[in-house]
Amino acid sequence: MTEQKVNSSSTPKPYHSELSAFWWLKHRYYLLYMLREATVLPLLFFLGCLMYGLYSLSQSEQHWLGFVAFMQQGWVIALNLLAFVASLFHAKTFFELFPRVMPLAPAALMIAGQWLATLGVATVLFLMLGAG
Amino acid sequence: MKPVNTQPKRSDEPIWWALFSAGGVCFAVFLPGLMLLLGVLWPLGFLELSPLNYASLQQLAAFGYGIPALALVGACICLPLFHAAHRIHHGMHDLKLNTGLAGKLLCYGLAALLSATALALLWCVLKQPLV
Amino acid sequence: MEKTLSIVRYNPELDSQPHSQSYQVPVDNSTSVLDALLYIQEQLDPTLAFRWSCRMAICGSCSVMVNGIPKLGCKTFLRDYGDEVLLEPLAHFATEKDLVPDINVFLQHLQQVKPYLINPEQSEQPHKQSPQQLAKYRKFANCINCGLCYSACPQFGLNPEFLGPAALTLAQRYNLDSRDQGKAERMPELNGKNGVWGCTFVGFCSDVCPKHLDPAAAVNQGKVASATDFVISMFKP
Amino acid sequence: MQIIQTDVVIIGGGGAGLRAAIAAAEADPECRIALLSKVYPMRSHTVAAEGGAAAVTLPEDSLEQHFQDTVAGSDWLADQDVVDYFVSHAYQELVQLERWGCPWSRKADGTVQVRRFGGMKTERTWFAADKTGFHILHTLFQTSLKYPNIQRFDEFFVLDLLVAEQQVAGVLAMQLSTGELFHIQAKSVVLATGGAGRVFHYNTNGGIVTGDGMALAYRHGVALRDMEFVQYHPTGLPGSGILITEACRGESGVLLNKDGYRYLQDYGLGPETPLGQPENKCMELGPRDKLSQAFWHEQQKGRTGDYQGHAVVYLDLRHLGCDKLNERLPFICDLAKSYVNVDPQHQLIPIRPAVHYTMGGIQTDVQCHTAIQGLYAAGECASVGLHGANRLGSNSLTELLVFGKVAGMEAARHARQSRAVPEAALKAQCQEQLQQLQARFGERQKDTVAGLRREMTMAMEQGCGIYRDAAGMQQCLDTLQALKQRYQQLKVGDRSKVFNYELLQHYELGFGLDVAEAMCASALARRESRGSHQRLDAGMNSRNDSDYLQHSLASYQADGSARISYQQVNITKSAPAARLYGAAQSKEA
Ligand SMILES: Cc1cc2nc3c(=O)[nH]c(=O)nc-3n(C[C@H](O)[C@H](O)[C@H](O)COP(=O)(O)OP(=O)(O)OC[C@H]3O[C@@H](n4cnc5c(N)ncnc54)[C@H](O)[C@@H]3O)c2cc1C
Ligand code: SF4
Ligand code: F3S
Ligand code: FES
Repeated sequence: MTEQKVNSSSTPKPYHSELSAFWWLKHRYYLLYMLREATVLPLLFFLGCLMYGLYSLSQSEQHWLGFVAFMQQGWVIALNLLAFVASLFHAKTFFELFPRVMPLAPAALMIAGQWLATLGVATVLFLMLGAG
Repeated sequence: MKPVNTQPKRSDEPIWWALFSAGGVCFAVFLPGLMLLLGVLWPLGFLELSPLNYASLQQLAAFGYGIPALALVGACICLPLFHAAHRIHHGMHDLKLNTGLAGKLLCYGLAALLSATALALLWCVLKQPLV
Repeated sequence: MEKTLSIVRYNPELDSQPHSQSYQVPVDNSTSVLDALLYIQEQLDPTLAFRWSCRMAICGSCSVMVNGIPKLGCKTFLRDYGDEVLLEPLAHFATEKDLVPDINVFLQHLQQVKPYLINPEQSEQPHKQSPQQLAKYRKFANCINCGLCYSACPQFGLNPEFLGPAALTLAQRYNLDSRDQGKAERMPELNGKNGVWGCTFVGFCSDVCPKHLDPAAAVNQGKVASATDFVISMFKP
Repeated sequence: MQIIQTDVVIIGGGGAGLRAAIAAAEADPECRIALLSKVYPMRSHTVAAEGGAAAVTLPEDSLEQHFQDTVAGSDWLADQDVVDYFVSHAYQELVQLERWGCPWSRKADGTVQVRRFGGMKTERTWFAADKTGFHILHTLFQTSLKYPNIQRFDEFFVLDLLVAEQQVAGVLAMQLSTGELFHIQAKSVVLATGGAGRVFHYNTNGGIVTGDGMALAYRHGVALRDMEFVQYHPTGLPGSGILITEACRGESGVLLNKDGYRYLQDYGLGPETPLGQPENKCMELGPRDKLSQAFWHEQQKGRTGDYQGHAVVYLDLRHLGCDKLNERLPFICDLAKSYVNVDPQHQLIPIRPAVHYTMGGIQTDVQCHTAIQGLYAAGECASVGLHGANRLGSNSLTELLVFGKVAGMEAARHARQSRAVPEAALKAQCQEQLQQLQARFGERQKDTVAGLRREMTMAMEQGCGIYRDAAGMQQCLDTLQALKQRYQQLKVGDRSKVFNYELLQHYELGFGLDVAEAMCASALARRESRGSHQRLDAGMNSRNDSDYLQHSLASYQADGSARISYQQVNITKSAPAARLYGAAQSKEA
């Protein structure tokens, strides 16, 4: 059937308001969301460090020592500490989302399991690098 | 109500989302430990990281750790790069920076480029003659 | 006790911009936002426009922003707020008048996902469906179409063509129903950039949903389905 | 004024309206259907129904028994041919809904589960947790989206039916978002506008349940039938009237007075059944009228408790336990927590009777035809003759489906066969409505819409409550007539065209006053007690079959008042007998 047009009369106009680019400042929940998204910024810094390390490794011991010195600077440590904290925040949000996207087991169980994995990886790294 | 007729175009997002998700897992599972150790404890000298001197790293590379090293770079650098690219791409949309296709190309392109670089560097490390 | 309700008003015939107006209303510990609005309409100002009907949190009409958060007026109690409360029309929708949003876009999106059982089989008898099969989608079938999640979702605010949490949840509800065979017909809508891929898992939609049906989960389960569909399509000629 | 041409107009997007629209759309894919509703369809009050929908399902059950329960429940005022049609089509309709996707609750083997309900001898009530109406309405609404020949007009308020030469020709409606008038021409019109519970003060109904459709038909000369029968639901929340479903008692909830005593055993519903083992048609599973009346007696005896100034008794669900409450009655738990701050798992829910359902309505035959050609009615606004003097819980959701379908098919059939009334004949009517609309605006005086409405609802509560007497009803009638006078002077101050709710409520109040008067006048004329109509006057406190085994008909007179006449009840196989519940019925059986 051809739809009959219902002409909306022209006078009254609904009021549209545009979302401002700063909508995420309006509410704590949105701010946390933006923070979650922003965890990738310190992550990028850390990834840069890793690549720098890789690069110096491919060059010479000289370079490597340069890299070590770079990593020992206060601001670099501070940023990497931030990256670490961000990774934990990211992990928390990510682990909590996962069971909702793939409800394979009770959520609490899945969340605990994932934290265990993170802890496990850290421990292995620690044993490999720290205790060796 | 208007009848809906247009069949929307299939989005290529599944590719990026898959990379993003994989990267997110790595970011959450591998990176916290790595960041803590390499980024904080080691530079502060809290740990005696014996394998982390130039010689032993070279050693490791030489003795057939090629595949694990590849996996490590993939999990700790490449996938997280795509994870970050994805979030930045969407973050720009969230901030109403309408960068369109260019922004998308830039984000994922850069992630791809950097990933390739990381892999190339690894290749150089592995190919390096022992000193 | 009295509280002050500050209400954002807009009359398209007179105003070019919304403005707010304050009213004093008597409250006790069972006064809902809707009760207060009805008091204003009956006693103070009959021109105030807002929607309501069931006053028992099931018809989904009475959605408003209470201190910036989308809420059902009839299930939000003034006892939980301070002496001044701000009421605004639902965010991310156009405002027709006062607290009345234009939700046609929402209905359009619902319709777009083909929200009905698709199954060509004819029979005089009911399908069989085990309680487990029912449990798979039952939660997602509880949507009252209140639109709160659309007001909570910035992605809908940024892009009104994003199908949005409730519509995508409804699609998921039918896709998960053991009696349904229409998934293939529904997927194209979900696969587009305004389908499941418009969501960045802000997750506030689930927080405000008065029926706790976790639309964010449904939408993101839809992403898994869409990604699967993507892979399958690559193997199809 | 915009003119729209269509074949079938359906007024009402509730269960009955949607079912009718789908039936018409399926009956004739060429048929253009306009579905009008003053709220978005899924806001219709069908959404609030909790308990379930009845149809004979179990092998040990029979159509005969459903028939008997319904007829006895109606106190023999149901038309038995109608009941016959109803019980034999009920199952098929619930299955149809299942095949459209309704998430009915299931047994472990995957078959549909049925629960007990008041006044039903056997478990035959289908349910979807405790949100049956919600799921039915949304299933129907969503299914209706499939049909391209259904065009929706959401938030259109019908002001009048257009009738020429005893034939319906369309409707006049106002688009709420623009205030614009629409003349919608059609060959058939289906009224599915729901009940009129809001003419009473304490009720379980939504704000939109104002009796509009009944008044529309009534003013055009269609009789309103059995209007004196208004059902009080025994378990509403004090104050708001929000419903606590009968399914609570079906799941073995019990009623206690302030002394913790199961008082129903004192009112012919006993003996007391053991906790957790409810018996059909006994104690808490007696019919609604008896339960509400028992409350009234308890109140007279001073055995009711107090909740914020309201007399209450208590519903005890504590023995059901957490799991069962969550599975079967989650919505109830939520409502109790939100609106009276009670956790049913550990506390008693205060409850009191509240007006729930209008048994009477627009007179139709078993095919939903009214006295006007092309005009049909279905659902709570109609009196097809199913409920008589008292409706059994869970019969009306099924009624929406069974008779909604009939009305839709009949309307489509009629539209195919008949020709449109020439437009010229309707011009005058439209003009008159337009003038009436203009006349409503003016300076606000002392009276307000809300004020008059309150006086009306309180008068009805006092004069036409659970128990009635001549003096009370007469006073109520006088009040209503005085209110109608004042209504004539009542002006709408807001001239806004967009969502002018003051104007809308002005119309609704006018409709409500007419319906209330029909109710009161019918009640006053019925000098006996039957079903939900219970009189205290000497000589009228029992059933009187020799004079009143008849439907009442209220007809609109030129001066606006109601004239009462009577119509025979169609009795085919069940002769009037005593209505027995509790131990008495078991002996009988
Ligand atoms: C709280 C509650 C619980 C109930 N539980 C049960 C139960 O468990 N089992 C059972 O069998 N029954 C139950 N009932 C009864 C049953 O739900 C109702 O009788 C039934 O839903 C009425 O449906 P309807 O389609 O006739 O009307 P409604 O659903 O009320 O719809 C009326 C429609 O008409 C429209 N309308 C009205 N006036 C106008 C106008 N002037 N212009 C345009 N449109 C108009 C409205 O917008 C609406 O769409 C319950 C009732 C209540 C109140
Ligand atoms: S998903 Fe929840 S918030 Fe969104 S419309 Fe449905 S009930 Fe409302
Ligand atoms: S808030 Fe919006 S972005 Fe996704 S998770 Fe909910 S739909
Ligand atoms: S009035 Fe129905 S949900 Fe609030």
